[in-house]
Amino acid sequence: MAAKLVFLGRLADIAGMTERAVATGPLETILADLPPELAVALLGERIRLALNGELLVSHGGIVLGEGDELAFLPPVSGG
Amino acid sequence: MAAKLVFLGRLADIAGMTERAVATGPLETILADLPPELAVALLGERIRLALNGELLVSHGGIVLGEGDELAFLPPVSGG
Amino acid sequence: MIDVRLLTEQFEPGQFIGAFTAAHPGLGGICSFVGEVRGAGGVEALELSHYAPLTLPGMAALAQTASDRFGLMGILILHRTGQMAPGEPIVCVSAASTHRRAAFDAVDYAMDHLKSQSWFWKREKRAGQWHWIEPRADDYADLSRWD
Amino acid sequence: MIDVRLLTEQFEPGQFIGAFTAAHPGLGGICSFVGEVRGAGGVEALELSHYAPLTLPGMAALAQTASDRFGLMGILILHRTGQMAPGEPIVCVSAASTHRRAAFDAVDYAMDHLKSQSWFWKREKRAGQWHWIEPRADDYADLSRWD
Repeated sequence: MAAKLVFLGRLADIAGMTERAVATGPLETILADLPPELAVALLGERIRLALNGELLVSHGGIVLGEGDELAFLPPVSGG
Repeated sequence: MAAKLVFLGRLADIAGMTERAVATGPLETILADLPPELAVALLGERIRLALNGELLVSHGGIVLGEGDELAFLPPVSGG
Repeated sequence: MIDVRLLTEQFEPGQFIGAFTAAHPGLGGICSFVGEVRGAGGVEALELSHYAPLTLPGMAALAQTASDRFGLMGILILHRTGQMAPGEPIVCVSAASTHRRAAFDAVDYAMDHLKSQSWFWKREKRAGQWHWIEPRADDYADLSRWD
Repeated sequence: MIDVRLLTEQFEPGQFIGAFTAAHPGLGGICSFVGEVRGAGGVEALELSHYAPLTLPGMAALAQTASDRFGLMGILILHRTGQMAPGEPIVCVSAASTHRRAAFDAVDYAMDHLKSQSWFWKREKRAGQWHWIEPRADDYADLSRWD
């Protein structure tokens, strides 16, 4: 009954951690339980999402199930 | 009372040697003493000349003095 | 041969390039680029974080695309992660080809895509403080050359 | 640092590139190209002859021109002469720069000019017979890119 959020780049600074276990369920519900500053940052226009290692094209209607890993990816700064 | 001719690339094959001591004097006189096949090859349109390590812009009126080195340079095949 | 690696420790590019070269008998030429951490602007350290499920597959896909596009005999892509000091190598790309131009273009292409499209996040330490690095406009301009 | 050498014996490019890299602390990147003798077409050996009073000064002038044109920190140009077997390195060019693009362009530029304008004459041995190699039209086309 747990899923995982992963925070990359500056999002890890805002979260104060690189990943966080969360209850399963709709993403909106999960975000509502986070500190508001972090939730706002995660919903930023330039943040991309990857669910279980696959980039998401649409960010709507995401529901996390048992063992799912959702990564929040800010713009990359390159190699 | 000797100068030197240097033959590069295929000209060395035609000459049968890479360099040859010659008497000083006008180039025409020197060439006239060489085997005709070699003289013709040395006068080829695409052959450039270098006198004592300096490329010659004009091929007319060359007179070799004591210790001069005249090199015959066919088109390079590159590095 | 396609050889793509994320390295967590300092590495010697010449060792990898030497082995990569030896693995391709009959090549005409090999072009290599090595990028080092720059110390300009008072940078004391650089840290690269990545997201494992995307980063290495992304680099492997880039290597395959470059290999196909330029008809390479092989391509090597090495990238550091973690914390580095100025002067340490951070990236190494080598391409082996029967044609010089293809080797050059492949490394150029791979570097442009690594710089702008790979899943790395960089921060640098200046005066004891860490600062995240934003993408540079130049990187996008470089990338558009290949469209 | 400008380092230009004609080498009469087989060499290990990585050793020269490693020393060249170490000589330029603070570089952003280093681009290198190594060309090897190809064995395609039944080539058993390759021989490069040169004319000492022109060849090395010509390479040194090319290195200086490339260094100035692309604003390099340093450039290394190594070229073999004499007889070589397929697989042996024949040429090695490295450019060190604070900018990746400059390093790439400088090596590309130097290779194009070495291939078409340097004072080398090549012959290759096939089936026991030596054959002189004429300039390739491609080399001139490559060169015209820089005009």
